[in-house]
Amino acid sequence: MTPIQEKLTPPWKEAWQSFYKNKLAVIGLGIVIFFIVIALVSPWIAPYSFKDQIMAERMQAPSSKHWFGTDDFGRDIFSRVLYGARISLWVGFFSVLGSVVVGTTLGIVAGYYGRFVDTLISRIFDIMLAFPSILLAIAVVAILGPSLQNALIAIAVINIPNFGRLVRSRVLSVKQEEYIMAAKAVGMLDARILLRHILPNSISPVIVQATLAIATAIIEAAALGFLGLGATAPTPEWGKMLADSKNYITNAPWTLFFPGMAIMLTVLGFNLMGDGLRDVLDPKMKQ
Amino acid sequence: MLTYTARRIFSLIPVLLGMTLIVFAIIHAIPGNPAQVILGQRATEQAIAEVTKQLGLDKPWYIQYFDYLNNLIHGDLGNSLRTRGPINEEIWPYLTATAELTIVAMFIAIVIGVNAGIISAWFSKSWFDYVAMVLALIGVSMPIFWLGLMEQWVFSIELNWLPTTGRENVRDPITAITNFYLIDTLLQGRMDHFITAVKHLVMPSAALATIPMAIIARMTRATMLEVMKSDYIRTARAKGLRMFWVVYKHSLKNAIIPVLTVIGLQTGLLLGGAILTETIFSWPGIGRYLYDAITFRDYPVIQSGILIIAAIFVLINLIVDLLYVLVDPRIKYSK
Amino acid sequence: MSKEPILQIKDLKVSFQSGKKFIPAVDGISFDLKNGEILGIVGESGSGKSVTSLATMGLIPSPPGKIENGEIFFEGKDLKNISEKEWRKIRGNQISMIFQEPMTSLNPLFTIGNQLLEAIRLHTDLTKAQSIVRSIELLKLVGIPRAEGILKEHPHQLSGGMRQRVMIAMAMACNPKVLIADEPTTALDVTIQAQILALMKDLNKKTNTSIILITHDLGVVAEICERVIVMYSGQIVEQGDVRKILKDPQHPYTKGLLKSVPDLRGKKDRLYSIPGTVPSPGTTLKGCRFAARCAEVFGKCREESPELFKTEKDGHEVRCFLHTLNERSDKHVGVTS
Amino acid sequence: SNNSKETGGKKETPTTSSEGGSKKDTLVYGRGGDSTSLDPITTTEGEAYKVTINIYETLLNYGDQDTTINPGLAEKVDVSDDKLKYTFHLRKGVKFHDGTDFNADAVVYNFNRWMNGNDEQFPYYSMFGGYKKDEGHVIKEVKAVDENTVEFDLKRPQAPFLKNIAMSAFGIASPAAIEKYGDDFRNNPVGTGPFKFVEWKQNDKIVLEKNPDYWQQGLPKLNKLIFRVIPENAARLNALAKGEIDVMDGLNNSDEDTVKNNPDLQVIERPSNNIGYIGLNTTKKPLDNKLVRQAINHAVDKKTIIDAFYGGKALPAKNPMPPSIEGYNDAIEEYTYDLEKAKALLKEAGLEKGFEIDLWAMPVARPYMPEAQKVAEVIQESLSKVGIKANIQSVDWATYLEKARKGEFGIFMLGWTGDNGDPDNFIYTLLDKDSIGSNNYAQYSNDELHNILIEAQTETDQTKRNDLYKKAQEIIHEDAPWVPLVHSTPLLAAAKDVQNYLPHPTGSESLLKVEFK
Amino acid sequence: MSELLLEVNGLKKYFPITGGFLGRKQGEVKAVDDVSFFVKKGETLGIVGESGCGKSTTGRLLMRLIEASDGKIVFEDKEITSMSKSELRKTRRDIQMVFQDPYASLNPRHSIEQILEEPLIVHGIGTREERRKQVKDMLEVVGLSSYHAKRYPHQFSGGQRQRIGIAKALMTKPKLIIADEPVSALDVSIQAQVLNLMKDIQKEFQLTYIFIAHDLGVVRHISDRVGVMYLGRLIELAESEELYENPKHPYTKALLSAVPVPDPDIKKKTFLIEGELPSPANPPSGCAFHTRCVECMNICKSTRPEEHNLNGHYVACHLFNG
Ligand SMILES: Nc1ncnc2c1ncn2[C@@H]1O[C@H](COP(=O)(O)OP(=O)(O)OP(=O)(O)O)[C@@H](O)[C@H]1O
Ligand SMILES: Nc1ncnc2c1ncn2[C@@H]1O[C@H](COP(=O)(O)OP(=O)(O)OP(=O)(O)O)[C@@H](O)[C@H]1O
Ligand SMILES: [Mg+2]
Ligand SMILES: [Mg+2]
Repeated sequence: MTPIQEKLTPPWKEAWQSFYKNKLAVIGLGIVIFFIVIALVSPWIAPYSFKDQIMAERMQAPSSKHWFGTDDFGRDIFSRVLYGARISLWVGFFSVLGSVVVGTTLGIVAGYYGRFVDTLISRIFDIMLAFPSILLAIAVVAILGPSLQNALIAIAVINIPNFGRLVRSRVLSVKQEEYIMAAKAVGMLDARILLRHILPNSISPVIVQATLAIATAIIEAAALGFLGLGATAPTPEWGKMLADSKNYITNAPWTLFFPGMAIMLTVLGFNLMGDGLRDVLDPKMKQ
Repeated sequence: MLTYTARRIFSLIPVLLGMTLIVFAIIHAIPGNPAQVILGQRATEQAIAEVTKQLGLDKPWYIQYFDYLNNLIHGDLGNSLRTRGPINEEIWPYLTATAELTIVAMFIAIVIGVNAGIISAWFSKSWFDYVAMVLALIGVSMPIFWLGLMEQWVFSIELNWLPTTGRENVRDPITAITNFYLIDTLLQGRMDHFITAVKHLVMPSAALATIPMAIIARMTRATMLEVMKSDYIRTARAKGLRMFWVVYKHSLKNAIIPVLTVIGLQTGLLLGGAILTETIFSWPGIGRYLYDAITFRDYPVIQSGILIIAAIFVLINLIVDLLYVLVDPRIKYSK
Repeated sequence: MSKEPILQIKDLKVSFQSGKKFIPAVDGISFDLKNGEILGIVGESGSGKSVTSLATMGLIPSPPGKIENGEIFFEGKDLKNISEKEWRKIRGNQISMIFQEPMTSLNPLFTIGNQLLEAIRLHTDLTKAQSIVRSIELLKLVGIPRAEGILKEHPHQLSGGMRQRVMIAMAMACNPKVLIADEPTTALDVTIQAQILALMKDLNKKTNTSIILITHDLGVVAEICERVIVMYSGQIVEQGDVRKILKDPQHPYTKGLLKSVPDLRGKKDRLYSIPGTVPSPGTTLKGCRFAARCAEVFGKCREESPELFKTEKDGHEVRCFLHTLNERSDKHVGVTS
Repeated sequence: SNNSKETGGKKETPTTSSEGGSKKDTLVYGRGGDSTSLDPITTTEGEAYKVTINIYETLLNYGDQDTTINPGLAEKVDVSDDKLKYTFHLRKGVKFHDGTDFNADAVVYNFNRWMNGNDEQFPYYSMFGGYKKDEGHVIKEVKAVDENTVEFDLKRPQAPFLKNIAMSAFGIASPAAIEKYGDDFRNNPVGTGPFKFVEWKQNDKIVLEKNPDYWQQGLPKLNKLIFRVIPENAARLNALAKGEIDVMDGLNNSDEDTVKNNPDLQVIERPSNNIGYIGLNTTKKPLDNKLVRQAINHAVDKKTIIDAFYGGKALPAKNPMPPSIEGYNDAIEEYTYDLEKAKALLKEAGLEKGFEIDLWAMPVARPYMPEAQKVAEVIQESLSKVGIKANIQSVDWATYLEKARKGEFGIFMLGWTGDNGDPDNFIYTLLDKDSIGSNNYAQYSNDELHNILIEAQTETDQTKRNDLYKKAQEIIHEDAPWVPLVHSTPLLAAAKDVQNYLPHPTGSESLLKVEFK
Repeated sequence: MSELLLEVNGLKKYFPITGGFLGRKQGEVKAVDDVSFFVKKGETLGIVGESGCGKSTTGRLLMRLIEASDGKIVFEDKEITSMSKSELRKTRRDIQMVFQDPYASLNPRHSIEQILEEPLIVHGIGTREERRKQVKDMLEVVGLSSYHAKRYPHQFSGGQRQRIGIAKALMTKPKLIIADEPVSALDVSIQAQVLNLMKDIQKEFQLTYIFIAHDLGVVRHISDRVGVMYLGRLIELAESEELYENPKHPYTKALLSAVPVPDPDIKKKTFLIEGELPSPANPPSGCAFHTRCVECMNICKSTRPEEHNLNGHYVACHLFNG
């Protein structure tokens, strides 16, 4: 055994190396970072305000002055798309965070304690999943009233069972692992086993799923926006921008094209990244 | 198998019951009084109070719920508040219209998705694999309402290849028998109508098929790759079996189980997700019907519509589960 | 005992892609399989036993695998450049293979009958009815009672031993000339293993099928093999008659291996253990691959890679410099434990 | 023959019935929503009347493009001096589609049916002050004098009585069919009109065909009439451009140029009979201060709104009813768009720092407010310039109306399309204190106004009435419970070969005379 | 030396087979069926048997990782089977386990240091520095270096992982170690290293082993006494020398004769037993082995044989009746 020769590679670094090998995933990460940066700096880089109406400049086709053209209020679409990144990422991230927190908690409880609690929680998940998600979201928004925040809540709600089930099944399978048996054999308390062993080993598919769910959440938010159940004016939410412009498809297609592309690219970025993460983090694929 | 099916159907009852309760709770939590909608902008306060009473909406919700359940048990979904028609009858054309759209979309998604997935896995890392998978990723990243609009713009307006909306040429209408126009037109031996029906189906079903197709392709590829690594595939090859049969017989049958799950889930999602497609393409389907019912506070319709969709969804997944048993003898449910 | 080689492997080198590099898993091995003999291949996990057998079947997964070099002759015919179609005629027909894992080597979704019939009808012109008769015959041959019933069953309804028998029946379906058995009994219990080994020996006698038996259990080798090849890190380190190798091993690795087996017959106080572990594939080492773990290592071992030296005794070969020294001296260094 | 451009490329077989050769005689009308009922009295919905006006006829008709009173099923009306007795002389020889005769009994049957109903069944009956059991009900009795004469006895004079009679909702249905179908009559309409009902596929299409026995010779011109539902405006326009439909309503103002530039299409303007307004809840702080309401009136830039979202077509409003209605007070001086004045008024009200408030925008498109959300954005922007921070809010339509009715809104957008062309239908309905809890969403209450309006209701001398209404408009202008925004001109589009399409201000018109070139 | 450390009496574990409507119990798997034995301080008791015969279940029952259906386990005069949870946790300090699969029994997300330190933390032993030192020491004991401490399980080979598994079991200085097939997954050359290590530390730490394996050679090598299990029952138990040289039970005889020996000269007495292991869910009546036994008598089919003690050589077979 030659001690010097073997390098120490911490797992995260290894993970990064194998993620880095996946070109598409890196592209995805690039896209995501790109949009995050845009979201952060949009107030400084946007050439115009996202809400100032200049009626004299309505519906102008893309030009050097307005790269993506202007909308029916004479607002610069490029600037609005930039600001829109904030909204979409914000909704995507926080709605998923909400579902992850609630879903994971329920999933762990169901998976670890089993029996009655499990049956109850699983049934609720079953029922929720049996509803078409967009209808459920519409219903939630209908109850709470349409606003960006409520759309976010609705999206979070409809995604809870996905995470719940995932975590539950992970917990159930991790529970069977020999190292959990080993942990019990050491005389560990349940709580410790749960927190130190089961949770960390159940979480990586959740991270993967969460990345992919952000993608879906962005689309869902846009869909709600499109149905008029999301962001309120003058918030430059991409889906709402589409909804506001859908009548201009023949005479001002740019008002639709760019927000649509922005949604697609962002979502694509998260999907690519999620795919890459899955390869790296999902232990099923490892070894 | 039979007992298993019976048992599964039996065990659906609590789910469906739970669903009715939740639907009930949700729609009663939604603010807005159907009486207001019925009476419209011209409503007076007394009129609204009166209508509310006539509709039985002033009773406590649990009484309403039991009334509803009671009717449900007798196979009666109630009457629409808006049209007064019995929902049992009213919902059928919507349901079949959506069913036709969904089935065609799902058919496209499965045929193309599964095969693309198989070929990608078979020739993994080939250019086909890369192209197909990047396309699939773009597919899942596509907001379908946007896709639908863009489709219309390109194929209907610019190229003038396909009709924009609807199910038929209203000037030369199709006579409904089953309300599945593809079937009806063939039954009537009207090839011209059949072609019209197909042309109307192309864009909405393509829009609707995009996401499930992409998901199925990805799933098929992933499970095929996994399966093709397995020992029994090696055994099959060691027998001297042609790769084609190795792939389409031995691998596919094994890979299809997770794909079936996805197909089941996606079909259910399509049913509900048709709202957007149906809006854009003016497809007289259940999604649109429900959406209108929600804006109209047509409680019985919302309730029954969601319940039916959910029941179909649950049923599809039951069928999927039963298919598992057919495909995989290891799943011994009847144990 | 002069039998003609039915299968000849010459200087086979197989690599697997890992990142940008190709890492050799089998690095230049050559051996003959004589007609009607049972040849054992032993070696530790990862030494390249399975890869060798897969290469013989033309089944190296590519990518990531690649046959970089070497020839395989079957009945004098070079298999290197034959088409996939010709390969299919050989696989399952002339050369058959059974695998280590009886639990996973049968397709779980098809009945035993289906899978067996498939094997038979691929290479023969038998009708379905005839194939069924043949399958039952085969199942009886491998000692399965109530063969008719089994045909309709699915793999999961059979125990491991039964499945392995089915695998053997399948492999024997077209009376292959060569049967490659890759650890056919590792997953089985000893009592079942004994049954399967007896069966294989029996088949070999009855049908004169040549068998390559891959295993890591020297006991199994002793039981049924005539000749044995010992592999280490993708190379053959010793090959020859089973008696010679088990009784008087020449290579320090073989010696160590033999000594580290806990013996049923008498209690040793301490087992001999070969220090260290097998070098992970791809580590480029100068000199002998076993040098780092060898108890008898000397200077040259770390500088040069030894050839496979033929000793004069009946085709026995050793890859060790000691051997060239030992030829003339009694300087044999004992292995200390 | 360009009668079918539907499925691009290949022409489909001509759809005309075999005799007429190639002349087009099927008209497809594309619209955004479906009817909810084809029994017009059971609904208040415009989409229903678009269809029923072709199936049923009323005793009296409006003019082709105005709300003057013309003969309908009744050839003549006699009015007693005390305005309490109306005698209708019915047209002879008219038959319902089911073959039964139209006569005085049928009229009596229909009116009795409605009068004895309730809100749920027949929501429009409020036009006559409620139902028979109600105190405010104006009709004492309807009786058949003879086969072709019907007499209406009123409890008290009602000025717009005849205008009400002409409303689509009061189309005369076949009593036999009502008896036959019972509750299902709404799906099986039978009237005397130019078109007969054929088929209704909900949310998809309603098919009507020519009534061959129609009493007016040579009419209708069309053989078949199909109403198709295409929810998205853009999709509907596409369908029109491709010839899938022949007429569409709900044309976006922004698409007007597209249509005009298309040689195959034409734009048709519907005469304005509506008001779109911003309501200012007079009971909510700080809107309870008249100065604040006036300030807001000065702060809204109607021209920009009209240019941007009404295609420049709408009329800026200064009164709560459109100028086409008798009694319109044109002397009123409108609150000009003047930010300085607005600021000054706010200052006077002690609110120079401005304030924050919710601005409720309608979630649906209405003829008077096709793009409410966008208009709200413009208003939001305008208000911000005088320091009022408006947050745009929205809920679904049902809740919106409910909240508005209950006075939960501060600033909100709404509007009204006239039912019968009478000023009462605007001013009393929308702004009288009696209407608080129903349509007086601004919760505006002014006793002086109330007295004037009540007087006008029973006053049957038209000039006197007009004066009363002019006075009323002055009071309203001063109190400014609204920002009257626009009187819009809803747009329709049609294929170039559609002729004689005369849109009616009430929003629904009979296609009796429409034909293809 | 002959002090009793552990005594097991009538131990049973029946797993219910659930299924059917509402998951009713439909039968049971008699994984361990009336097993009794004792373990003396400092010795190694080997348990062999074919797969599925209940070896692991027995091991787990001893630590009460699963609850016994019946029977008594006494460890140092304390009855494990009736302990409270907290007592049990304390006792687990003294009984540790080494698992078969070195890949699965270490949490892949924890570094070796964390893995080894954890038992100490759990039992509140030492300060952080002390614990870290102990980890380093223990790594040396099992033949690894302290620089390995920061690594993660997947960065080790199978043999090294099994050493870590052993180190982990040793951290709390237990008295008894239950090793469930600790070398089955390893290559022979590595297996020898681990077996030697286990022998060495047994001396060093005065450990008692219960060593479960299916490899008769390995068991013989390490055990003082050996028990043979068949279908949940302990059918023979004796001093290792005695058992291997003079097996009494027909099953043991068959088992021993089936093991291939790497010596081509040994002429095998062909003593193949026919058939496969019956299912524990549906064990044969009487003597569980009677279906495969060459010396089967009528009584074997009906009556379960008693355990006979022939001078410390226990055998459960009717051949030794009377
Ligand atoms: N598909 C593959 N991809 C990459 N590397 C492979 C593949 N198959 C085998 N190898 C590598 O080739 C080497 C030899 O593997 P092989 O399977 O021949 O070993 P073996 O001697 O059969 O071992 P075992 O006793 O564990 O079966 C190993 O290092 C393995 O990592
Ligand atoms: N949790 C469980 N639920 C139901 N049955 C079980 C459970 N655990 C074990 N069994 C059954 O109990 C029997 C004994 O299992 P055990 O794991 O003890 O066998 P073993 O001797 O350790 O086998 P191996 O050598 O394969 O590890 C088996 O038939 C097994 O299927
Ligand atoms: Mg191998
Ligand atoms: Mg075990």
